[in-house]
Amino acid sequence: MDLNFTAEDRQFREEAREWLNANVFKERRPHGGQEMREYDLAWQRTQYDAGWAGVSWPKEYGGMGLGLTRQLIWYEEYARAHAPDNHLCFVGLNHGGPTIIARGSEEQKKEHLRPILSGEKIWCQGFSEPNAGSDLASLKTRAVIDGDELVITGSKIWTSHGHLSDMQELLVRTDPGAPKHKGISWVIFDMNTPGLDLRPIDIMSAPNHTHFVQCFYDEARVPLKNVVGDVNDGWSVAMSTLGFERGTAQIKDQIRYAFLVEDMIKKARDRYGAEFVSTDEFGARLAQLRADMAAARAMTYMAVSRAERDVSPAMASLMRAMVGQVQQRVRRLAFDIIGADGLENPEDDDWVYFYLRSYATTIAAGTLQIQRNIIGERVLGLPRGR
Amino acid sequence: MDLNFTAEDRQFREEAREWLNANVFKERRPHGGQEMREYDLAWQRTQYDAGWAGVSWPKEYGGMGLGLTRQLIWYEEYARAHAPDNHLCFVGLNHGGPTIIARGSEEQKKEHLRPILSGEKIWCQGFSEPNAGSDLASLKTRAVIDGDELVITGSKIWTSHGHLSDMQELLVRTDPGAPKHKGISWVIFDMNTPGLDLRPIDIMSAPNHTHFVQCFYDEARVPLKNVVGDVNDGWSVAMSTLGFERGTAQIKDQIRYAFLVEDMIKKARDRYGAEFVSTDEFGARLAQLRADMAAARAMTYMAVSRAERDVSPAMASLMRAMVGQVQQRVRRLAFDIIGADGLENPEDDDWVYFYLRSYATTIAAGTLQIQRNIIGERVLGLPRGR
Amino acid sequence: MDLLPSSDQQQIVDTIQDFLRNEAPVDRLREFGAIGNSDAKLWPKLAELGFFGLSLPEEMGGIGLSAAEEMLVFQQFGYHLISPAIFGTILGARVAAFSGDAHLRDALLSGEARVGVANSRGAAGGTDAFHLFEADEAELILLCDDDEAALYPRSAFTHIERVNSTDAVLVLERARLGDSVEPRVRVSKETENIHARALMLMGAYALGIGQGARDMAVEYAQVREQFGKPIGSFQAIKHICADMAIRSEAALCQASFAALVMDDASPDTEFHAVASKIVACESAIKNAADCVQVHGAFGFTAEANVHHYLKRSHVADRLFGGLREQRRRILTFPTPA
Amino acid sequence: MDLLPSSDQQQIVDTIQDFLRNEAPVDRLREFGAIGNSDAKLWPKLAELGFFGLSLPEEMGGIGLSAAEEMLVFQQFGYHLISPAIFGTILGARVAAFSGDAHLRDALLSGEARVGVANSRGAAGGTDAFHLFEADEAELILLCDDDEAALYPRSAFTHIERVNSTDAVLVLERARLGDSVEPRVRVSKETENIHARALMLMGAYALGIGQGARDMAVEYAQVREQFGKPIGSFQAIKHICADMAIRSEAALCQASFAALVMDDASPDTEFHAVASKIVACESAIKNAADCVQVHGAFGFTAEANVHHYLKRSHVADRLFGGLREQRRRILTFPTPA
Repeated sequence: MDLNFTAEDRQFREEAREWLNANVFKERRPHGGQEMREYDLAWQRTQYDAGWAGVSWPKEYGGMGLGLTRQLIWYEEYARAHAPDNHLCFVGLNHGGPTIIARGSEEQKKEHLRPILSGEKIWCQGFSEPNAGSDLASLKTRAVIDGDELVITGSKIWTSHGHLSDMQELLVRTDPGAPKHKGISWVIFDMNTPGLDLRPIDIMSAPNHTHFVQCFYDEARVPLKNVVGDVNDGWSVAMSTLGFERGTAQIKDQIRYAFLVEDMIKKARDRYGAEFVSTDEFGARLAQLRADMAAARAMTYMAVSRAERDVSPAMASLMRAMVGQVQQRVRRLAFDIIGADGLENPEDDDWVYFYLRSYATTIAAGTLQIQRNIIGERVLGLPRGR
Repeated sequence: MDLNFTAEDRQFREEAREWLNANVFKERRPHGGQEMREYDLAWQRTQYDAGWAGVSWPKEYGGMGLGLTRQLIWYEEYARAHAPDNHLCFVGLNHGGPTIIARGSEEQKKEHLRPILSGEKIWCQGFSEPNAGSDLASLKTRAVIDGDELVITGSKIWTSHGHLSDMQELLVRTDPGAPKHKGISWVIFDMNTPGLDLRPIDIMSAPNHTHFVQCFYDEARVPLKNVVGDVNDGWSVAMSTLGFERGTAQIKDQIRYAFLVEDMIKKARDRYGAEFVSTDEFGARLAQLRADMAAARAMTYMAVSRAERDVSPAMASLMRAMVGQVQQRVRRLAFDIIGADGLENPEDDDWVYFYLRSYATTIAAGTLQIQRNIIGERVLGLPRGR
Repeated sequence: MDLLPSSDQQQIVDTIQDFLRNEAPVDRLREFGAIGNSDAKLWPKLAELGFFGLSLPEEMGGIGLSAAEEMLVFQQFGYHLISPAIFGTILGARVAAFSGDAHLRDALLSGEARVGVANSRGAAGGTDAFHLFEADEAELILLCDDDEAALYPRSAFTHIERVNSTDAVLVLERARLGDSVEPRVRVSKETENIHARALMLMGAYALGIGQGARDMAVEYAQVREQFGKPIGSFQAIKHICADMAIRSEAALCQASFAALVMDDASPDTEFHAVASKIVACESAIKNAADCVQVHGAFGFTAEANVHHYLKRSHVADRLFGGLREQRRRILTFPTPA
Repeated sequence: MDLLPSSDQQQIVDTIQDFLRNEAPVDRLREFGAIGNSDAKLWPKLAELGFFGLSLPEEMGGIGLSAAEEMLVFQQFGYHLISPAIFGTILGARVAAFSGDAHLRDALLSGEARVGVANSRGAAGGTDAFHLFEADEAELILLCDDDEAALYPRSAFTHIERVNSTDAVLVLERARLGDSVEPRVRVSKETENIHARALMLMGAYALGIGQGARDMAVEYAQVREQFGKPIGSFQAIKHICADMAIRSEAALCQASFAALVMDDASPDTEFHAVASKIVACESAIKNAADCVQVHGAFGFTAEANVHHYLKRSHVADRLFGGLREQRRRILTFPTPA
């Protein structure tokens, strides 16, 4: 057990902090639309141009090739500098890119990696289907090989920002006869391909900004060379990136939420006056969240410590389940503290917006119920019940 | 919808109140042992001698034969007068007796009913088995017919106060070949029968007072005439009393708990001073419980209203699940309010004792998990999952 | 003693249920633009059916029924997410009636006048700061607190500013009540406790919201399949639904009891009205949140109706004073009988 | 940066774990009479193995290891429900060491002297009212608060009165601290913050209790069958166990972090110690309660060991100040780094 950083690590921290403080965008990130795309790309470009992009990417692909500790330092400073969360670049940087790095051909690497890192292309995900949510492997979107092309027909749903994306990591069924995990392929899909139709899906926190799209593929044609890994081996390709992001990026969220709790303490004192104390119902919840956010951050450090020693990734479900629930409690308390003003959802304040968004934290990336199954079965060794 | 009572009902209430106020035992009920048995029998005898026993029993069997509304009034006044809860008489009055009334022979009625009502005999239950808790029907205690006797071998567990009881309502398997609900018989068992051995089981709230016993039957012989209903028809006999107690007695608990919350408000004010307000964390919980206890009481009235109209008994699970949880929250808050003094469990104060006891409220008479299954499947119509 | 509706009462429930199912299906809220006050087009029909004067004495132009019937009807308003302007109109008619202004009363009972609802912004803005709900086209605005209930002309408010409503189908404004303005009509608590009635009816409305969310979740759990089975067959989902049912049952029973106690003119009327609002708003908020979770990603979209229940549950919670205020209030009452 | 034990640290964990598994199985608590202070018979052996001076500098007669090792060991003390007198003895040795009383220090490090623990009765009894834990045969009693840590002779306390302990295996007394009595030794917060260490170690101890309850529940869920299957295969039970695991993970991570921050002499030491106590005590109480529920009626008896975890979790929560006090405390610290 050790909290210490080497002199080189501390030096790196100084440099990161200095650069971030000087360069972080001061403008508020738009909640949707092309403005949001431009904002996110510009910020990614800013990082790339200064040599601060791809902290977890190997150097040979233009990344910084940092070890886990340095990544952690980077994200800590990132959060402390209030750097924006560039959600639109997330899939490219953390799923699509890393998958190509791990399993792509030289040609695929050459073509697709740099545009992700340099803030030219936005990637989205095409995994979930209308009838395969928690049960991802039962996906049905078909791809038939026709010469040197795949012909894709079917539908994907819950594609965040699909309407603002250039490329998609797409899972399709190439062998309908095989067992459900076997006949799947992982495909690089260009969002300008004819035969793709998008249906926007708004979310409840900003009903006038499209967040998800549903994708309809009607005999959309993709070159066979866009399959990453082998045809029918897509499940293993998809799983290969699960371990890529080893929890270092989560630290930014923990630090941000810890800041938010501090803001809330201030706001509660402003609002409820000097007589506001820890024994107040809000005070008790704030105190509890101060403790819980400390623990959430420590859990992230633990996740990184485990990753360094290659401990079972199922253990990460413990952190995800806890953090998702705590974040929801933080947002709910923020919403409660503002009292009657929670009935307003102003454009220039995010408290209500993010309260509503927080309902996603126990749904996205595996519902809390699925997380609990994983913990029960893979961490605790309880028998499967299905 | 109607809250009104008839003039006759109001008259009945007056009489009940007057008698209870004059006769309720003032001494604290002992937490265990022969003192407790004597206390409970004496209080039952007191009621019987004055003609106030068996509010829900038909007149022909010595009861008062009251309708549901009068029963409700009786129990309301009972709670308001702080009358003691005579737990030891509960099984006889609410399970054993009513089962004999519903399904027993004339001889059985003649022999067994009056001693229950008059406070002469204590009954206990012999239903649960070590390997059949929630899954009651999988019970294994065998009874073989030998001439005009049943020869019983096996074991029952979670028999409350078995060591203080005279008689037992006992479920045994008389046909091991039949489907699990079919080969069961309901038997009147005398606790003095040779071949019965008791193992005391203490409970955590009073580790030095036996509460449960485990019963071991080693070829214990019971006259065949002690079978109630037909041999092998015991499951239907057991189910016939489920509906007998239509929720009227629960009103006493709701009223008692509502009183307790009032006491807690007083105690919190004494302890935390004049500055103690509703926005205090304890104040918020007290306020919430004041509202929840009001609802719990209203749920009991609703249960009685439904019983009057013969609405599905599954609906009663809603009340039971809610009330069990609220009672647990009340006791936990009481335990929290006393702060460091919760580390003491004094003989002359029940707050800690009942806090620990409250863990039973989500276990006894069907765990909360089983209640939720019943609600999901029988009230909401969701599909069974096993 | 009977907490269940009589057959006459059940008939009223069936009537309003049929009417709202046809005229105001929750799907209507999906169409942006056709929002909020559009429910006002239902008012004349509801008025004609007698729902606006249900609990007013006949000599005041009402139907002469009791708080119990009114509770049952507001439960249906909540279930169908009818605009909270309904509180302004129906309680407004009551204010007019008890203040003795028969002309205004009859105008309101006819459903032609519109009445918005003012809600204190509390700690946020000082004593004169309000939110106005559904008041942009309203002639009058209901303001109801512990002391009195009053109808103000819209012109009594100043600094009116339209703001984005969290419940986006409702029209929301910030406003201040002008200095020394007088209401058009007012009724003191001693004459008629309209505030207690507002809390009781908000309990009924919130009860309906929670029941709507419960039914939506149960229906989805029955049809949505994962791993080859309806998700409602998994205990993880089944038990969420069971908890929703338990909360709705508690809210239903307390709402019924609160209405009966009010009809009885019991000194515990306010206590039970507050208890009902507390229990019912909790059932509405928690059921709506659970309904999101049962729906998964779909529940998080603006396409499912779930979010309307969630947002409306918060409106119900904060109208006439939020949970913090109701908790303060409930501790002030003496021990109920 | 590494929150996992090094191999040296793991060896210490293995040593104490083996020792306690053999010498202090939780089953020992089932025998009435053989209670509480009977753990004191372990003290000389633990002392000999070096566990009493683990984190004291070598020049003070200790082993010279850090707070991290001490945290890991107290986690095991909690897991095996070792008498909280262990806090009196180990922290008492620290008080003696930092006050410069080498003679007393060595007596305590040898494990032969007994030290009870005083805990304020708070709002109940005024500032001089205490509970004494495991102090009936103790020569000294540890009293530790925000300002200082001190060892008092038992004779400094008056009005000593034996009371029934909720955690019945512990010896509990009420007492008052005499007027103007002086402790045998004292250490101010500025010299050495023993109070922060007590909170940090109580977090570790409570973490262990919660892990013990979790493991007990998981084990039972694997073997107990109902409806023809192990109950752990039902989501209703599986998800309770998962929640226990989540809580224990949070408590483990924060306890580890709090120990490291303390070794770092960071200004956030107290903040993280308090956070650890809050999170760990919650994990202990909730896991113990869930463990009762998983065990059903059996869990409610005095035969299952579950109740020992439940009761001890409340002792851990209330020693050195309960949740209410810790919440007050945590809001007083500046924003941690």
